[in-house]
Amino acid sequence: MDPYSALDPAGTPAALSLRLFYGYLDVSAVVFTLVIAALGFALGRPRQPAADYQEASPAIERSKSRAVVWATVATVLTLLGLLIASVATGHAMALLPAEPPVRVQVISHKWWWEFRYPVSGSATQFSTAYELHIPVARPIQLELVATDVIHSFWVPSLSGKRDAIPGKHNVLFLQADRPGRYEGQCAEFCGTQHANMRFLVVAERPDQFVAWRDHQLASPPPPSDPLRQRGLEVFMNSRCSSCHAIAGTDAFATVGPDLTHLGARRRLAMGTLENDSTHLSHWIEDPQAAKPGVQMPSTPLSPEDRHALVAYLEGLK
Amino acid sequence: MERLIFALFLVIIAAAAGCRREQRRFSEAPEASELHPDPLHAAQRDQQNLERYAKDAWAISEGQRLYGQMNCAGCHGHGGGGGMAPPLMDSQWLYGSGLRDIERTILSGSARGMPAFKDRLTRQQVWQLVGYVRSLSGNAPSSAAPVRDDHMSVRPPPSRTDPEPPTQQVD
Amino acid sequence: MNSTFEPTLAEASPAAEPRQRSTLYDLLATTEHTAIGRRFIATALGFFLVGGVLALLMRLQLATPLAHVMGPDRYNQLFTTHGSTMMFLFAVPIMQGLGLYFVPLMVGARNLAFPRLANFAFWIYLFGGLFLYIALLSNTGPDAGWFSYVPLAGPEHSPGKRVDVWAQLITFTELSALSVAVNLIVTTFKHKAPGLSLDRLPIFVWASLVTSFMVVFAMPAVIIASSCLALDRLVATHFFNPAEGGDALLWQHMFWFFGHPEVYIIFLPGVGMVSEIVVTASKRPMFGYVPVVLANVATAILAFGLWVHHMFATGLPQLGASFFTGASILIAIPTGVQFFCWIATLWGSRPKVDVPFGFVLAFFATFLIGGLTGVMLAAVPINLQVHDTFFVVAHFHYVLIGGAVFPLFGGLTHWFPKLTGRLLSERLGWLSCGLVFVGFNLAFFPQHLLGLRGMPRRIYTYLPETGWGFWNFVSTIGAFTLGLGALVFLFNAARTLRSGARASANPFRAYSLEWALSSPPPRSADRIVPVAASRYPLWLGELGRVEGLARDEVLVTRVVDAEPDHVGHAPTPTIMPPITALATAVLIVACLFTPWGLPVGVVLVSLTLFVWFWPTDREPAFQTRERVSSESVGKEVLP
Amino acid sequence: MYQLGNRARPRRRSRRLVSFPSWFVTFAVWAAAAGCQKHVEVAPKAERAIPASGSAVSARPDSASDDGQWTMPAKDFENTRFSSLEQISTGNVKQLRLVWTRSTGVKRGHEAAPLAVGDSLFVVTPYPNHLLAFDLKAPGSAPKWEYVPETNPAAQGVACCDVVNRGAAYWDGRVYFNTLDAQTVAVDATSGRELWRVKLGEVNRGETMTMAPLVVKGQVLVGNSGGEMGVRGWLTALDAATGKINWRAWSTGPDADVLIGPDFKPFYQSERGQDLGVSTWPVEQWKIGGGNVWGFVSYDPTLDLIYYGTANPGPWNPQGRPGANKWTAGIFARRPDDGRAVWFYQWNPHDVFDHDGINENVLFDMTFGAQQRRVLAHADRNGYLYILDRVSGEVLSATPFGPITSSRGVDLKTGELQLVSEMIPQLGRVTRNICPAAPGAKDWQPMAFSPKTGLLYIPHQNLCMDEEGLEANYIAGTPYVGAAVRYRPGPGGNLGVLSAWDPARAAARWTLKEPFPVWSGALATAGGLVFYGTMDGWFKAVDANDGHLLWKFKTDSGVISQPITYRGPDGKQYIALLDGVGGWAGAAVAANLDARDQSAANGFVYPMADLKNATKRGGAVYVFALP
Repeated sequence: MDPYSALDPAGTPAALSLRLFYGYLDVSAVVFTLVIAALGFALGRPRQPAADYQEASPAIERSKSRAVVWATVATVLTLLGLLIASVATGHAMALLPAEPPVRVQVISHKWWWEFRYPVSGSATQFSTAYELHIPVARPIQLELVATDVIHSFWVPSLSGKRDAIPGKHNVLFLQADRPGRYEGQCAEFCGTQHANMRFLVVAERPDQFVAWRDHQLASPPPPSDPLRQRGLEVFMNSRCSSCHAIAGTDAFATVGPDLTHLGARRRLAMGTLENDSTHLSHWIEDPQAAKPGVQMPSTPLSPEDRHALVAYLEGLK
Repeated sequence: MERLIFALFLVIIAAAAGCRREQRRFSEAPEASELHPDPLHAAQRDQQNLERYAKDAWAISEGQRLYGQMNCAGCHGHGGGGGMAPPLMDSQWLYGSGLRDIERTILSGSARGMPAFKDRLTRQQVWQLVGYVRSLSGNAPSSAAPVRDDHMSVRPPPSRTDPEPPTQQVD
Repeated sequence: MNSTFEPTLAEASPAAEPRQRSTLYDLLATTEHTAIGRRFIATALGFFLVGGVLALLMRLQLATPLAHVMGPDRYNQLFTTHGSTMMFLFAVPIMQGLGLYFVPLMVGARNLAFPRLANFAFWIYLFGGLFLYIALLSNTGPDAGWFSYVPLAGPEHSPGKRVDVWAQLITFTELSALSVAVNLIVTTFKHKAPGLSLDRLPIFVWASLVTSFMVVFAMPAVIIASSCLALDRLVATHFFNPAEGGDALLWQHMFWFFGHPEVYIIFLPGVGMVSEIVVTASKRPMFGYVPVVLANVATAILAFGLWVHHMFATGLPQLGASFFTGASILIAIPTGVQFFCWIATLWGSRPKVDVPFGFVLAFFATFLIGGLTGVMLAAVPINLQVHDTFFVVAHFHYVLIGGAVFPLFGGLTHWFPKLTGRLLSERLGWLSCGLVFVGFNLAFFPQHLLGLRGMPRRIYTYLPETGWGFWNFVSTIGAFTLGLGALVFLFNAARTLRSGARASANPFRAYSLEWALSSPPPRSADRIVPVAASRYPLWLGELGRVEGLARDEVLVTRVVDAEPDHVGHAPTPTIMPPITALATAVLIVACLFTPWGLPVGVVLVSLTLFVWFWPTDREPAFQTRERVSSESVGKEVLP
Repeated sequence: MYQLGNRARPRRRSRRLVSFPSWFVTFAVWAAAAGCQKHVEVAPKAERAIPASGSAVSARPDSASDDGQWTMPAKDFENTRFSSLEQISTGNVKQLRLVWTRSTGVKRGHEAAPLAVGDSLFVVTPYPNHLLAFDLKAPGSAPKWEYVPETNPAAQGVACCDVVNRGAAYWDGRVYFNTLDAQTVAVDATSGRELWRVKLGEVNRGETMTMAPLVVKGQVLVGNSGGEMGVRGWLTALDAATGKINWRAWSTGPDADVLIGPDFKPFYQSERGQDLGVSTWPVEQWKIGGGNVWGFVSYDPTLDLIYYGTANPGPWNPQGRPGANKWTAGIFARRPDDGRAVWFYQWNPHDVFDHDGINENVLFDMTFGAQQRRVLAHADRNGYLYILDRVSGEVLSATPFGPITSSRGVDLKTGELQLVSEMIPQLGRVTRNICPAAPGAKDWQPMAFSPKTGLLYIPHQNLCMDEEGLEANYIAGTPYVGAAVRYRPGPGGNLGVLSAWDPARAAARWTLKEPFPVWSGALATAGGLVFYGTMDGWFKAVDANDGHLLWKFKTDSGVISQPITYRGPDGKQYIALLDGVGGWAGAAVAANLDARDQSAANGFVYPMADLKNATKRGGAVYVFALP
């Protein structure tokens, strides 16, 4: 299974698109063969070499015209068929969803993805980054918000892309038919780090999803061991806390991703790095090395402090 | 003859390669020197960088971003007109108008309640902010000063603001 | 029979005197369309080379995952400059350059309608190109993509002058393109040789005529758009600021209203050349001349009705999207018709398979693929998946290189004798043709797959896990092969210029009027204006000639039937066009740095224009002279 | 299109009220019979225009029995700011002249009310919050003593709206007031000696105190400010003698913190439920949710309930905090003894315009519909004048007293404010012409209520705004607003209004337009006069019945303070007032801000650009009397 590919659909819209694509591909293959064959045939006809200009005989001309007219008619019909297929597929995709969808707000920043559950209502809301968890076989309604420039939300295995445009309210429906992890990324050029603006869609069984959500709502327990306590201090007293939030602490900043459950995420820096203490440590020390131009500044810390900080962050499961 | 002219143009272009206008420095080399600063070297570095950043369009725009993200705008106004804190777009500077003065104020705050950003920003970010703050009062080259952001327009563009001759305000 | 191939004007008019030392003044002031056209072509090829180098650098960076050839900032400047170069500094200018050179020859005109304007166009174009590359080398290259989407390209997210450079590059090149377009239109309409009525124009002339009209309609849109962008960036207007009532999508509409026709502006002259080469090679009249011409016109009209298929992902209403799907699919029909007519033309002939024809064959295979993927892109559901991925990159390279660059190489080979008076080496020609064809497919076919496997455009790096490494590596190899092929082609040209075999007037026994003149053609003043008796003047009927035109006179004919209308004075050389171009460049560039640039620049430009247009008694207004009348010409035409 | 007319339902009620004068009579008889000394019906005087006006108030003893002092900023627990001294009257006010004046030594916004106790006049200045005691027996002489508290200058940098103080309170020989750096101080009234000083908040987290304390049953009630800095609001009761904290009631968070217990009986369904102070916020946001208590506190001795408003939720940009955001922008009724909440009503659920609910609540009784009710009147920032049943918290009427585009009215069944959805600020888009603006149709500046005319005298402003929501980032000790705003004058072009409001008919009797917001409190006297000051430096006396200007005096600097009146040691009636322009509205001058930035001082500098020409910074006491 290829988590990046549109050729390996795991969701209804993607599957429909792919089916249509293969349809077009077959037609194209036939057309290509026919045209090239005709061309080859035309060239291959052994007649006297065309040294000089010659009038073709009216009869041949007439037959040629007939051929061209028919070919054109055939083209028109084929294209008509393709058009109908396309529009039909488009409608089939638009029909989703039948049941009330799970609504998630997707907020695109330079250069990271924020996901807010649920979109609204007085129910308690939480925010996470990089990982978009969804229940399988449920339509998901994503409300795409752009905070700076145009970004485009794309999960090849699940659905076509949809732009998040400043000043415009865009909605995208998703549905994962089978559990799994699907890679997503920003598809619209959005500046220096466009390349490293990935995210991960984790489709899980409804019960797992609910469990995950409740876990997200709960603040992680305050650090018990001295090392991680030190880590928390470092976090609060260094640059970290002026951009990042961690529930249960006094860090409420919203410039960077919410780190409340950082330890539980599969990758760092929008999928650029493995999520382990070594990478995290390097990332904190010099983010510009991994993501030149990223808005996160480097945070020089004494080795002990960085060790403590990393221990604390990695512990935020 | 034609060839000659084209050759000439090639030379012109090649000459341009020399100048490094608008090169973007994503991180300044010796960040670590903040831990064990060699004061002399640091001072020189700061002065040079301050001057460079104060005329660098990209650095200034990064400063503009930080001005919003670090809540400078909350006190000093989105356009630098002031609020809880003094204006930054006028000619009066309570704590000095020099690049180093502004840098110092941002780093260590003020007695009147401006928080110190020493621990919240890298030196580079502070330099970027200094550049932006200077641009608010028209004291940045108009080719580098910000024009407008994609938000509510609350003031004439800094790039079109006439420089305010700085004066020390006695308050 | 052979007689029909004897160039009937060549020996009558003195062959082009060997390059005599021309002073700098002659050089700048020239009104020879051949000189101007040659400069356009040479400059465009130069930019093609540079743009190609940029592409190779990018391919190096993408050859392997997490490569460190360059950083994102540099990469973004590179692909933006690459795109802008190929679109604005190569494709359009070279097609127009060929037009400037060949349209007058093919319609039997002595010169362009407005040779001075053409001269102006060249210098504006050159200055624009220089401007862009000076910027790139000084690290101020535009970095927001060749379609500079706002708000990324707006004042907040693109600080500094980088995007301003792009916006002004547009102004430069579009100014040039428009000047050439009106030139070609009027030349085609009013300076045709008597007898060469509209229905006798060579297909290439038709193509360049249609293209010129597209330029006239499409370019203003992008000039307005880029001006709005410049205003937003320089004086804080809010055209594209949603917060203050502007609209970010407005930019995309304005841009693509130009951007899509742009593709056909590049591709129609290409197919025009294909027709010329096919007819020449097959020694048969173009089958379905009228349908093919109509197909060109239809393409031009439809091209303006499908820009939205670049914007499906922005979230449009279903119905609107379907409409544009329909329009986009529709445009395949005229293209199909042309394909069928070419095949029909070749059918039953045994064409001489020379290098130009080789490029045409390459065109057939590749452009067909590009067209078919184009149809896929028109379908919303597929588009939403492959939009902004390498699939699209592959698609438009197949369309533009397959549909325009291959024919262009073919055309250049075909017309090389007429351009330089020498014959290209067949061997090297075939070598380059083969390298280019193989390299091209190796470079771009895998990109279809990469796109489908989720690789977005414009990323400067990717992770090993993605599994995109292999095909990217292949693609890079292909790219270099392609580059090699292009080098061989240019080497061939350069070598031929020195030591190529001298060409006769009509080495390929082609049919159209340019072949009636010696290679290279004589200076416009020395040319004899022919009188065409058929659509294939060198093949059918006697080639008449207009008598009694003084050296400094040009014949103006009627639009449709090309009957002589009156005689005009040929514009004399003047230094003013380059000077005006310089003033205009000052205006355009200075505006970026100070608002004073506008008033000062405007004054400069108007001054130069005053001098340029100041009436002199050397040039009396057009006058009709009874000596040349339709009758007198007609006598000579009629057998 | 402004919704100036009354909402349908309230008007019907008031008509009914008017149309049954008999009810008034029965009520009067009942009130008299009741004989409870708190409810002596004040016989309608001849000048009362509409005898049917159905209000009777908790009586001041008439001028004879009025002790002639002014011991708390609002004069009385009921917050009427009415004095029954009538020596200065409509007839003779023209001769009113300045007796003495003296600078306070501070040139920032003076929002405080002086206190007149015995033969001393107490004045608390803006930061650095000096307390001056003047000897009324020696007019114009230097202060008897000046108390200078130890304060942290950093407080100036985190005070949202100039470094103001809204006054002190006198009780039992002590003067109580708050310092900007979140301390409460008790000073001996005779010696000026500091009795105790307690630090109640963290300045470097943006916490300040500006409100005037109220002393109830031996407890000093104080609250904090800092709604623009993500400070969690509270009201605290301190032991008046020792300064030790008796209880603290938070405005957000779990019921335990908010002191919500079994006997919490809000009138409306929407206020009932477990820990609404947590569940109506995104995860943990209540910890920085605002709801500060910086307005005036009222007290009803008979019901033994205190009433106070809670301020806006933070940040301004509402998109970051979906939910009703309890218990911000509403009113609490609590037991003074232990702070137990009795009822709550939210003026602005999920407030989206920085419409704090802290405006003062004036207590009086009136016949409403069929029966006579104990009500409180509250002119909210959202532009509605509310009449609430102060026993139950039911909304009896809510009538616009200024131009409103942001809402359609208040549904009296659910108590819900009906917002106009198009007017809710959006992220990254400018919403235009929101009326009233963030400072509201009326801000903190307190109104007065005259039982003689039965009218409320509301000093307020006429502002609309454009707002764009921005991403708000929380950094402790820095602003937490997330909005760009600019204000402009509402319809009519005048920024300020003084309205005489007839609660019985739920309509304005008369209104006076002022070029600048009327940012000063109002004072009503039995002499049939209403006093107020303007920001361009006019101190005015108008006829309480028809608003005719009877007398005015030009002060050095603009007036944003609360005028008072008292009977001096010599038995004469005096009027006292502080000048000194400033406050949020006057920041342009007080802090010398730059009006080229339309967002300066959260948008308030822009419409006030002319103020710099109209007045200068200053700060002085003025005392007036008849010759």
